Amino acid sequence: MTRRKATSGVKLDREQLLRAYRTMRTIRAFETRMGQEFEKGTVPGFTHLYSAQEAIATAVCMNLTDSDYIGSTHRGHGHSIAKGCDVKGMAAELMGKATGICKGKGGSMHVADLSKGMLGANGIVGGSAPLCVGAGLSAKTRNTGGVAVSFIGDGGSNEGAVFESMNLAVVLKLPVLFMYENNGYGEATGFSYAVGSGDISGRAGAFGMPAEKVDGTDFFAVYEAVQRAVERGRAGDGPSAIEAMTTRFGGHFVGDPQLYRAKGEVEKQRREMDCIPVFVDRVLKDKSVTRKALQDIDAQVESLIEEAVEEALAAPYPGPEELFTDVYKTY
Amino acid sequence: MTRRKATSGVKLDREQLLRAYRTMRTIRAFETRMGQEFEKGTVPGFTHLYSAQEAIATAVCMNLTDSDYIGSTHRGHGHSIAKGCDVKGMAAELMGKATGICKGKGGSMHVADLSKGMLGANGIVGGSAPLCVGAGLSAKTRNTGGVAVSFIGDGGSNEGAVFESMNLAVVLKLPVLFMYENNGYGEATGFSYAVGSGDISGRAGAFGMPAEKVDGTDFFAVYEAVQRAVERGRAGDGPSAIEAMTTRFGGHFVGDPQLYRAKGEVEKQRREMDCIPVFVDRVLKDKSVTRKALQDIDAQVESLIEEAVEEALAAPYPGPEELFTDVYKTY
Amino acid sequence: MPKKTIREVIHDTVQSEMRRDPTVILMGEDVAGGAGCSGEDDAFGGAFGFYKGLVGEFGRGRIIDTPISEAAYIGAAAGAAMTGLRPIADLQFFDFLGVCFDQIYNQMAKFRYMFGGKSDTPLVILSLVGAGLRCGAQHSQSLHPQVTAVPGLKVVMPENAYDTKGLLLTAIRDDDPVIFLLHKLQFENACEVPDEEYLIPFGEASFVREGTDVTVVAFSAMVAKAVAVADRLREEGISVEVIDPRTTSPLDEEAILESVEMTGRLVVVDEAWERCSVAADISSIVARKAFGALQAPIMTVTAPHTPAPFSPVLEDLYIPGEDDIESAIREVIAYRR
Amino acid sequence: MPKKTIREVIHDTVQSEMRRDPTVILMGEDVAGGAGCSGEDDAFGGAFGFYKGLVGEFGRGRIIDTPISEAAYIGAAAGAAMTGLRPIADLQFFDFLGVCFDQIYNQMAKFRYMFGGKSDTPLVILSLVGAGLRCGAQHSQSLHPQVTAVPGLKVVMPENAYDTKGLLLTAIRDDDPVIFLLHKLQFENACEVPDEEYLIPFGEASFVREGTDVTVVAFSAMVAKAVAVADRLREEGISVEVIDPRTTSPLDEEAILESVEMTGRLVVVDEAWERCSVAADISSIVARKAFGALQAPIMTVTAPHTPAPFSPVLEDLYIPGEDDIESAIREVIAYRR
Ligand SMILES: Cc1ncc(C[n+]2csc(CCOP(=O)(O)OP(=O)(O)O)c2C)c(N)n1
Ligand SMILES: Cc1ncc(C[n+]2csc(CCOP(=O)(O)OP(=O)(O)O)c2C)c(N)n1
Ligand SMILES: [Mg+2]
Ligand SMILES: [Mg+2]
Repeated sequence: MTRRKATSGVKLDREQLLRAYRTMRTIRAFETRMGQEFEKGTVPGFTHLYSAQEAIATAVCMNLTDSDYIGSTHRGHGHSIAKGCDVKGMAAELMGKATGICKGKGGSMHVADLSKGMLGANGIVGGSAPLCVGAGLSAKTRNTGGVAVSFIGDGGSNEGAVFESMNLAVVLKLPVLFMYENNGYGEATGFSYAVGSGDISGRAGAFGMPAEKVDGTDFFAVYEAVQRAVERGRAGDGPSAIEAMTTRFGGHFVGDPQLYRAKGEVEKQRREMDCIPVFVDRVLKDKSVTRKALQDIDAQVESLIEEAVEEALAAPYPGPEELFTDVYKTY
Repeated sequence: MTRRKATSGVKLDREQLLRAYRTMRTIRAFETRMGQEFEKGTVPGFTHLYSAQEAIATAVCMNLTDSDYIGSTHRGHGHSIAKGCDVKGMAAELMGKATGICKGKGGSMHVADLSKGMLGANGIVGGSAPLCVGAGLSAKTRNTGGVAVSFIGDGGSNEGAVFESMNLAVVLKLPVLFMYENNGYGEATGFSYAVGSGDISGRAGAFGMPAEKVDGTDFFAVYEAVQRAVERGRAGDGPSAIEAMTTRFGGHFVGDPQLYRAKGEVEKQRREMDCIPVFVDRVLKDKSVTRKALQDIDAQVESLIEEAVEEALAAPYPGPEELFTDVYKTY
Repeated sequence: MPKKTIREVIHDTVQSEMRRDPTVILMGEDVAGGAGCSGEDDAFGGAFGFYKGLVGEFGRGRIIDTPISEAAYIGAAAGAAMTGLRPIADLQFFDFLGVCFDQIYNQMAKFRYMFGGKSDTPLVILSLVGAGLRCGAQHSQSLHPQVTAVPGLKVVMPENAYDTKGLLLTAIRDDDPVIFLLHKLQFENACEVPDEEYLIPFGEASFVREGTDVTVVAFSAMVAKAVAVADRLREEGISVEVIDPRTTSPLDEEAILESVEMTGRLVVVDEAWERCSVAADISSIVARKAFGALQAPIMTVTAPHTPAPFSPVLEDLYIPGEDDIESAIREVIAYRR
Repeated sequence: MPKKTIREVIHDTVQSEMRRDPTVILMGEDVAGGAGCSGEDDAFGGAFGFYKGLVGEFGRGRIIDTPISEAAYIGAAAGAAMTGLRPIADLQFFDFLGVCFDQIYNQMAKFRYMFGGKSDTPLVILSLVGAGLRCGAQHSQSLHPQVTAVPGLKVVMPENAYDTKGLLLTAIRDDDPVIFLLHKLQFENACEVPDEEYLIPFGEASFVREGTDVTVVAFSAMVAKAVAVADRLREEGISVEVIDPRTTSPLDEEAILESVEMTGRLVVVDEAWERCSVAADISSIVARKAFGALQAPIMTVTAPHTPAPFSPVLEDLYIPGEDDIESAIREVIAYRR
């Protein structure tokens, strides 16, 4: 992918820019630290890190409020943080602690907070697209003006449930955004192999909705495209699709040796496709914010993550009775 | 739909034209009679008739041999007859008789004859698309030069398994034809409602394969398009899609009162969109065949169907031991 | 009291709940019908006419026809349920479970648990099970064990119009996903149904016949057969208790165990295939929890381990029949260690 | 004799069968890996490395990476099987059953029957079941009852490398669809495995321990736990027979019934949820067919009726453990009517 120039149509004020930066930095710091904790053995199971894709979740969720919805994937930490989930609760969740955002019962692949409109990470590829169609239907039926965003990977774009969902959203003219994050890989398979047409947004467009491709390393480009889509949704004009071109700095999961990537690929991408320095360069050049303001955020983020991890490590595991609760409301 | 002129690029010899006519007439006569038998109560269950769509199955299967495959739908009698399944065996099958093509164990929705490359009617909408991809993979792997054709309705075009199948066939570059029969209805729902984009072939094309739309009432138009697609497949150039615009002269099933169709719609379509008179006009005008030759076929078809029904009515039901056989080869 | 068919009860109950609660919606293939067509709206009212007329009253915004894409619309029902609606999703035949099963057992069933109790998913999937329509192997299945097994789901299998009303009201108002399964051969069955609202709680069996010699547990279309046999045997002096659990999940174990404690003999009837059926499940519960009371083998009467055959003569053999139930009862009655 | 892990056995067996029979192919997500990537081909060899190296030998024409679209490729495996190939389809986790179940129970399982015996569908779906990986509710399920129930499918659940080889050979050469389920925690387990070819027939249980006081039926990851308990109890003088049916369909009823006829006591262990489990199924068969021999309630030891929890402390409670098996055994041993 050739990197496109950051666009400049969007006017975000200083506070918004700092918020965007804080979110991206929080995600990056959270993921980096969780990768380390995983390697230390304090985070059990599988963990899929979002590093490299921060601009996308951040740009999407800055267009949303708590009464909008997102549905996420197995790689859901970034989406969750951007949508406002409590970072401490997330750290504890990943460690299976009672203080976790889901009481430790969900784990990395099931982080959720419905009060924030975060309908859950999802361990089933493509699994959340229908749910987001339903959330869009709910917003439309209850006339809340809300929209629903379904995050989908390039690999997940090939799942039947996702295709069906696009058609259903078009037919019912629902306020849904199909937000494809094309990081080039589904596990160890390249996007260019797995998507027969080589073009996710083109395929989405053929379902009957506006679809565009954007540079996913450019926060502003994503923000603008999402803004258009969300406005369409709120105005009752139906669904949209966006394909954001990005990469993945880590393996599919923590521990993946990534043999399928040429030597040096990740290093090169880290230099050229890191959305955070791209954002920083831009806002400093614009003089929109000061370096000092960004550094303050860096420090705050570091200490937040440190605190979150420490509290999570110290937190108790759920009691044995928790095994049997929350299966039903009544049974 | 505006009816397009019959095309004229295809050169079929007299024998082929008569074969096409015989097939179409056989399907029409079979369906008409089965509808009557159903109403008399001799055909149990649900029965979905193919009348109006004969040109499509016929044109497709005249491009195929026994080492090519087709996968069918709940509306499978026409495909079966066109692919060479024994009409007597089919009549007996629909009546649940021991002499049925599947020993009476399958019924209308499961007519199959693997020796003819007919992989089965299918009671699950969209269910046969993956099977056809597999048959195409088999042909390619075994290097037989064979192709596989998946018949799919306009309603069925919205099923996830169908979308996935198109992508998979493109990725593996398989000799598969996705043959969409757009008869305007999926049960009581109009195609223009259920297909969000209003364009099945355009959507198929966006999966990365050649896709065209043809007049499904014009045998020659379908024949030509299929010929191109089958040649592509045999040449190793991968899958194709065709959307044939057609109609349905009967209800979704025998007995459907069709309230969803305006009064007079079917009558008008019978006058204007009947593929059999369209074919006859054309071949008589061309002087390719004589009216007498067609009339001979009519008579032969009538007596074949009469015989098939009589034999089927007289045939025995399967013995009770048949309940337990054919579950496994060995168990 | 007015007599109503199950079909009418479904219609009236969905209608009254939609009037009462604006968050109740109905979605599925042809639940109205006629969309994008030249003829009448409300052309189908569901594949079996359950919902005929509702689109006229509630409009297409609440009676929602969907394309043929079960994973999407069943999943959308779940997504809508998480976010403030109470959808009823019509799945024409439960045989189609296979194209949307992920949304059922991996998604809706697990949300409450995975999310630490912080979500409700109030939706009803209404569908049909069973054989007898002469439709062949893909339209004649009894796949209720597949969902009864799944924690987080509730499974309702009413046998008559009265129970259907009370259970459907409970289902629509329940905050967990409910699989509501009617039998394909039964929805024209009628009985007296009060006009007033009444809710039947889940997990409460109905004692359809009281008896002391043998307990027969049967549900859905099997209840009527069990009752017919019970009534016949009563004339011979064999006293058969017939229990209809009405919901397979939750299951009223207590009722079954109590009855077996008294009769010492159990026959379980289930139209599902024998392996891993609800019949096997109930049998196993009793063999564990009421063993001391058992005086005879526990008989299960189920469909055989074969796909459903098309041919009527074979299908009639395939479906558990009164004769099968009767001989099972006779066998446990005659049993002496 | 060489020791091999289950992972190695899978690799070697698939390799030798692919050498022997050119119609055997392997397909699934990342069964090779690296397609469309800048790095190595053969990057994954399956999500768990089972097939590492095979793409080098057989090429991408026979080791086929698929997009993430299980309905399409599992169905394609069935279509290929109907038409002359013998595919092995890798489904990374059997938890993903829900997105391709239709192709399994409505399609491949029923073809032979629906088509009047006139088709073979020789394919193997190889997948992983079970909890213990700390992956939460959607990646920890034991969904084998869902397929054991289905006529037309065979279901294999080996517990060790030796059995895996013999059963996988049988599976690949079988003309019916076979669901071959390994346990997620077990594929690094090693034991002695002969280099020569040997086939283990389906439906033949293995007597892992002989004993006379109580019969324990366990399969997959539960066998090792049952054996550990049996060996411990033997020291106390309690003689436990441990039977591993190895295939849940067909099931070696005879072995189980014979053993219970002798011991009079049965405990069935299954990692599936309790409702409609294979444990319940086996219990019900015995309660019907060996009732006269039973001297105690039939105990089932299963996962509870809850989704699998993520937190390790809860997951350890969720999975049936040795202590659960032991107390079930003690309960039936102590039982007096
Ligand atoms: C239905 C299903 N199939 C397969 C998997 C295994 N799996 C987990 S993540 C993944 C790759 C997803 O790729 P993509 O959608 O591009 O997301 P990314 O990992 O790049 O964020 C696969 C195959 C799954 N979890 N669910
Ligand atoms: C998975 C599935 N969903 C729903 C049905 C019920 N059903 C049978 S045929 C049909 C309509 C199919 O429409 P279309 O594909 O256009 O085929 P046509 O009937 O026009 O030939 C439906 C909804 C089914 N059999 N399978
Ligand atoms: Mg990706
Ligand atoms: Mg149609």
